[in-house]
Amino acid sequence: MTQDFDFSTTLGTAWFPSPLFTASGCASSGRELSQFFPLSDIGAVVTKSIMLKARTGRPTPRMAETPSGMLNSIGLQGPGIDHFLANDVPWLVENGARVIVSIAGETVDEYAVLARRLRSIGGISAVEVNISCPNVENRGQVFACDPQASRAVIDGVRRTLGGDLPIIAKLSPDVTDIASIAKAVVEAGADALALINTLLGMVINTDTMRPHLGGKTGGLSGPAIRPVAVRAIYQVHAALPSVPILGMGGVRSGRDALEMILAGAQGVSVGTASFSNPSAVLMIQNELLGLLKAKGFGSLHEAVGFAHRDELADVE
Amino acid sequence: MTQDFDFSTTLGTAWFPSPLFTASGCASSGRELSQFFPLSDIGAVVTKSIMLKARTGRPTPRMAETPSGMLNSIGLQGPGIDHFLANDVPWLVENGARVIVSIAGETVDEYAVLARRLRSIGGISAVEVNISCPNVENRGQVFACDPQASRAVIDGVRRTLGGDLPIIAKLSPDVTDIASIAKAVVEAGADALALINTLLGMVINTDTMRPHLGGKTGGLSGPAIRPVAVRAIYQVHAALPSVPILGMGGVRSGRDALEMILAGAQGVSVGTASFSNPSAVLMIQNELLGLLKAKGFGSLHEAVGFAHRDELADVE
Amino acid sequence: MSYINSKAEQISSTILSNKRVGQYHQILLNVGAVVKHCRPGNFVVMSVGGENSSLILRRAFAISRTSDRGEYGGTLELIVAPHGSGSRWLCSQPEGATVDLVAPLGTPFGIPTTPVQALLIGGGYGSAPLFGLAEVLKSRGCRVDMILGASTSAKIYAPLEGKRSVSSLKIYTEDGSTGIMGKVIDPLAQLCELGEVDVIYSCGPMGMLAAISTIAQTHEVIHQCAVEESMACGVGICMTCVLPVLKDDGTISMLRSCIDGPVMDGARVQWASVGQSS
Amino acid sequence: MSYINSKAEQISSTILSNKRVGQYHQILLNVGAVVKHCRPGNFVVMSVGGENSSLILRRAFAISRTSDRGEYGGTLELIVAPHGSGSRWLCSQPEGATVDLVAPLGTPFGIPTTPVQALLIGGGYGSAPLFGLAEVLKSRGCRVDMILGASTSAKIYAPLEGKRSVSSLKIYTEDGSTGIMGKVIDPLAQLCELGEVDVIYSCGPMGMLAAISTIAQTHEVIHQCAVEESMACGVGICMTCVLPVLKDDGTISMLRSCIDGPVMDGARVQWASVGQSS
Ligand SMILES: Cc1cc2nc3c(=O)[nH]c(=O)nc-3n(C[C@H](O)[C@H](O)[C@H](O)COP(=O)(O)OP(=O)(O)OC[C@H]3O[C@@H](n4cnc5c(N)ncnc54)[C@H](O)[C@@H]3O)c2cc1C
Ligand SMILES: Cc1cc2nc3c(=O)[nH]c(=O)nc-3n(C[C@H](O)[C@H](O)[C@H](O)COP(=O)(O)OP(=O)(O)OC[C@H]3O[C@@H](n4cnc5c(N)ncnc54)[C@H](O)[C@@H]3O)c2cc1C
Ligand SMILES: Cc1cc2nc3c(=O)[nH]c(=O)nc-3n(C[C@H](O)[C@H](O)[C@H](O)COP(=O)(O)O)c2cc1C
Ligand SMILES: Cc1cc2nc3c(=O)[nH]c(=O)nc-3n(C[C@H](O)[C@H](O)[C@H](O)COP(=O)(O)O)c2cc1C
Ligand code: FES
Ligand code: FES
Repeated sequence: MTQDFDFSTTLGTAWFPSPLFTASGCASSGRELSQFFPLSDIGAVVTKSIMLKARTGRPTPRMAETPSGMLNSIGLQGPGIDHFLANDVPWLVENGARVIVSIAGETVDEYAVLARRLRSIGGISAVEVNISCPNVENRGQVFACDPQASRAVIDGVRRTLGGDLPIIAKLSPDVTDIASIAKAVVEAGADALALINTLLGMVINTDTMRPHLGGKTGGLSGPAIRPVAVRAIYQVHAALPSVPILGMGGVRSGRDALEMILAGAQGVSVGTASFSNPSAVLMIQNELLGLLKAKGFGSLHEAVGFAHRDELADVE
Repeated sequence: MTQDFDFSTTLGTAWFPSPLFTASGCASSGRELSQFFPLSDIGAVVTKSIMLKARTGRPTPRMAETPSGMLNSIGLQGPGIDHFLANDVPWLVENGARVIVSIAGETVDEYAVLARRLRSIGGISAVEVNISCPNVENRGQVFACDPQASRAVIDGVRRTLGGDLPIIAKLSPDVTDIASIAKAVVEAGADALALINTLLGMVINTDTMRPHLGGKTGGLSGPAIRPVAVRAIYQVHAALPSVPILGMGGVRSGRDALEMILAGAQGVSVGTASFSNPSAVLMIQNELLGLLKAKGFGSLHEAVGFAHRDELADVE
Repeated sequence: MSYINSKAEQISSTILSNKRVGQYHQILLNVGAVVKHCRPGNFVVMSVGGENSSLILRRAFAISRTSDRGEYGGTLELIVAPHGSGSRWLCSQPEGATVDLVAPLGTPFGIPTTPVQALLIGGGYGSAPLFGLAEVLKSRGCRVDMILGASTSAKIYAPLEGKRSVSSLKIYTEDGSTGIMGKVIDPLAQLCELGEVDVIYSCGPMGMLAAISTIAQTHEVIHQCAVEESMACGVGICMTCVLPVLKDDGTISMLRSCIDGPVMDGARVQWASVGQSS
Repeated sequence: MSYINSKAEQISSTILSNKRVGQYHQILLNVGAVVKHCRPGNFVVMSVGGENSSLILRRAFAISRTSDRGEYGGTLELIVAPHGSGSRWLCSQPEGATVDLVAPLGTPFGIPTTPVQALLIGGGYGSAPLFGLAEVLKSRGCRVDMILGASTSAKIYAPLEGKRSVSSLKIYTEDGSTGIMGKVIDPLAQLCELGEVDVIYSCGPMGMLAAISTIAQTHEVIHQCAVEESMACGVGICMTCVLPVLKDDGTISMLRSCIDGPVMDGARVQWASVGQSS
């Protein structure tokens, strides 16, 4: 793809030829997008968060469009880890995609059990741990909203997984202090951070005069949330400059991806933009490459966190 | 304005003929909008947050447009409470506007001092306490992000103010659990809640490759954040059904205002929409009135929280 | 590569004409070679609102008819109801405007290998894909009866040319402004009883499809219906458009109506639990 | 009622013509009676992007010229540089399109009560309001000299008709593609020294205005400049557009350039601290 320019990136020990990834839950199992571009052309496919058992998810309607954004309440519908590892991962590997498996659990233990299943699977580049799920053991509070619970999840995954596969902890922006959650999960053994998951939102249908979504609340994604994502990336990079960040939230152009890289992201996931443009990841990848070159960078690496260059302290 | 329909609302002991207000910081001192509609025609003018001393605010650029939203970092520029009470409030009162004074402090004490100044001022309907300011006594953490600090501020204001003027506590959405902050300030004496202030956001200027705003981070407002505002209103109304809520965040049509009312707001403030349409508050007021009547409500009151009608428990 | 979306292409398409027909807009699009893969029942998704649009999701529309002849090469036609912001934007686009299109998507109607008696039932703009279907069925020697319904006459879409491919056409309106006053399902049980229907093809509101399914099942008539669920992506990656469907192994699965539909076996869709979590 | 924005009205205005002139678009708008209150230096703000636009803020443009005669009644003209999404949208609007406008806004250039020697300096599209100003000054018996500058010839806006109201016109381009190679401030010190300038009126990039201010102050020449700060509202309610300005009482205030400007006294603007917190 490039000669003079080094576009590759790393998250922990995992190496990727490009920093552009799909976002979990926004590329299904990969097959669906492969008609639009070869999955091997992008950095990696992040699979939708998989749970231990098959799940039917939340009632419909599961989406609402909002100004420059959308709400979703899918509720982690999926076939369960065994079916997923038997069917989806092999297909991705055969098709030359680098694979990051996203896992989600309802208890600290469930995450560890999921991690154990991944230990022996070949062809996986990294594990993304989606901790933005309700913790059934703790009043349904979302793991990622509590530093202790977040730490416990990552700790369990780290121990079970052993030292090989990099762990990317995916954080929620719906917290008072995201940097403190970031610190907790890094201490517990996360090699990288994925920022950000969706914001909790809601739409009232003014015809029915009831919550529009079957699940009442949903996750807000898309360009509307980009300023929140950039802020989170910037803050966390300032607090933990050596921890690689996979940035996401409203990226739909090379300019947007560049914004995240300058803020401190080492990779960028594209979610909602793929819904409006199935080739979005590839298009953004090409645009970003062009922009980085035009700005005179010699490598992606040089641009990571460049917006912090005249600073010493944290942002508040 | 109406004959058969009761459009009036109350926040604590304060009565307003209409539920449509300006949002703090989005109508300056009121004079600027009075060319576009008589300020007495809307529910109330909420003044921009005033501090004890005059402040020059944050460096420019102070704004960045974002998809369906904007960031601002004004930094509470203003003339200080004395000048404000001598000049701006009398003008508003003379012009028939109902006035809600928004106050902001850097310490718990400063809020109380501001409240003392308001005690003897005639013509004020309520005090909005903007607690989304950095607490200089506590590492610059925003008051509204900490239940204890929030409680302390409202407690100080309540004691100093005495029992007459209703206190509206304005909360930040940048917290893990907004309902717990709401409970804390209501316990401390807040009569009503204003939801929501802006979300902390950031834009990197990809030309300069530095944070775009002079103040680096800014507050995200506008339609982009409406789903977050509706969710916050819905959650807090579910948790504290008897506490009046002044809703805001991205309202730019009667439909949007209705959404907030159905979610549980008793009044609606319009901020950013006034920048794109100086008569927005009046236009939205007319649209809302029409919608409520068309839906067969006999009063505004009947519609407040109507989206909760088939629920018993909290949302999570 | 996968079989999913295997014929789909993302193209920039020019609006060749945009005519009001009753309460709908008949929009003709230049789509080139893509037309070869379009079958009755397939749909397209389209970006709306132009360059700085706050409407970030694509809108889905059934392909009404296609043509690969004529001065423009491949064209396809949509019948669009101005419903909300996105469809109103599309209806307001002038001739010559370009739109970003992904087509063809979804499962088409299944075509019988032997001549059968087919009943096509359309509600509102749901009639759009039925005329193209009728042509195909007729060319296979089927008898094609059609019943269209809507609340009022302006919501009946029944183009003159289309009528040529059907043996009979009955129209029902709820207000009686055209045809018979009533609903499309009113005559259905009787037609099935008379043994005049081997297969029902339907497209329209979900309530109508559910009602048809019940009657079809009672009379053991095959029912292929094109469902319509809220869709964010149209290509199978978002999981918003799911419906509960009975699978061969007896389990109920939440299938994506964009790639496992829109045409589904009405007998398998669990109509009663559509929209509920299971 | 207040004096602020006291002439401003929010109107729906039709684009009467939209012509490319070099790198700019000359856009003529039908504004009716509003035109009576428009003075050189005033500006308008306009919604951009259409109905479902994600661009939620208005864009500000200086009023270039006005006319209350002719077949359309009141019209005003803007000179628009296609810069980002909003201005590009405006430049792409066809004749007959309507835009939502608030006008007139801001402080106009002050007109001397006695005939003076006025020097008008414009950078890029900053020349737009200067031709209207020149006409007014000329009608008051002033001598009007004009200097325009830009990086390159396509960015010089100098309409033929406009030239009639000025006694002299010098053009500077940085690449020398038109007029003299150099910047508008190059000849300024000398002109001031020769005593040929009583008042400078300027409009253009902030750097240019700052440089003119320094020279004007050295030579004690009055300098009225139209500043350009990032504006969210244009009507004084958002406090985003502030500049540090020295007040009569010796204090420095952050004044809103939309209502206390855009025309300001160059000697009072604290150019060195523009963009800094104080
Ligand atoms: C397979 C399929 C075929 C369709 N064929 C046609 C057709 O031929 N003619 C026609 O007029 N309409 C058709 N529709 C419905 C059409 O997609 C909606 O009317 C349209 O998306 C509404 O968009 P809007 O912006 O006007 O409305 P809004 O209500 O503002 O849309 C908001 C969001 O909800 C989604 N949405 C709203 N209504 C529907 C719906 N009924 N189905 C799916 N998503 C919806 C939109 O895509 C958008 O994301 C079809 C839908 C599907 C799923
Ligand atoms: C008083 C005044 C008079 C002006 N007169 C003219 C004129 O006659 N002709 C002309 O071409 N331009 C003029 N401008 C600049 C014009 O407003 C900007 O070019 C335009 O707002 C850019 O919008 P955009 O969407 O194209 O760019 P973007 O960069 O996408 O705009 C993003 C945001 O920043 C704001 N912004 C960006 N640049 C400027 C700027 N220079 N000034 C103020 N806000 C800005 C926009 O309003 C918008 O909110 C004037 C500006 C001011 C303040
Ligand atoms: C429909 C949908 C489904 C999602 N599913 C998941 C998921 O299963 N696991 C997860 O970690 N994030 C999930 N997300 C969040 C995205 O991965 C991403 O963090 C978020 O949408 C912000 O990025 P975007 O604005 O580019 O979409 C989902 C988002 C959407 C819109
Ligand atoms: C330019 C600007 C200035 C603001 N200043 C204040 C302020 O002084 N005090 C305050 O409590 N909120 C302030 N806000 C927040 C608004 O009052 C409101 O809570 C927020 O903008 C969400 O509403 P909106 O989307 O309608 O603007 C400000 C918002 C903006 C955009
Ligand atoms: S619409 Fe996205 S999966 Fe069907
Ligand atoms: S632009 Fe809003 S105050 Fe000047």
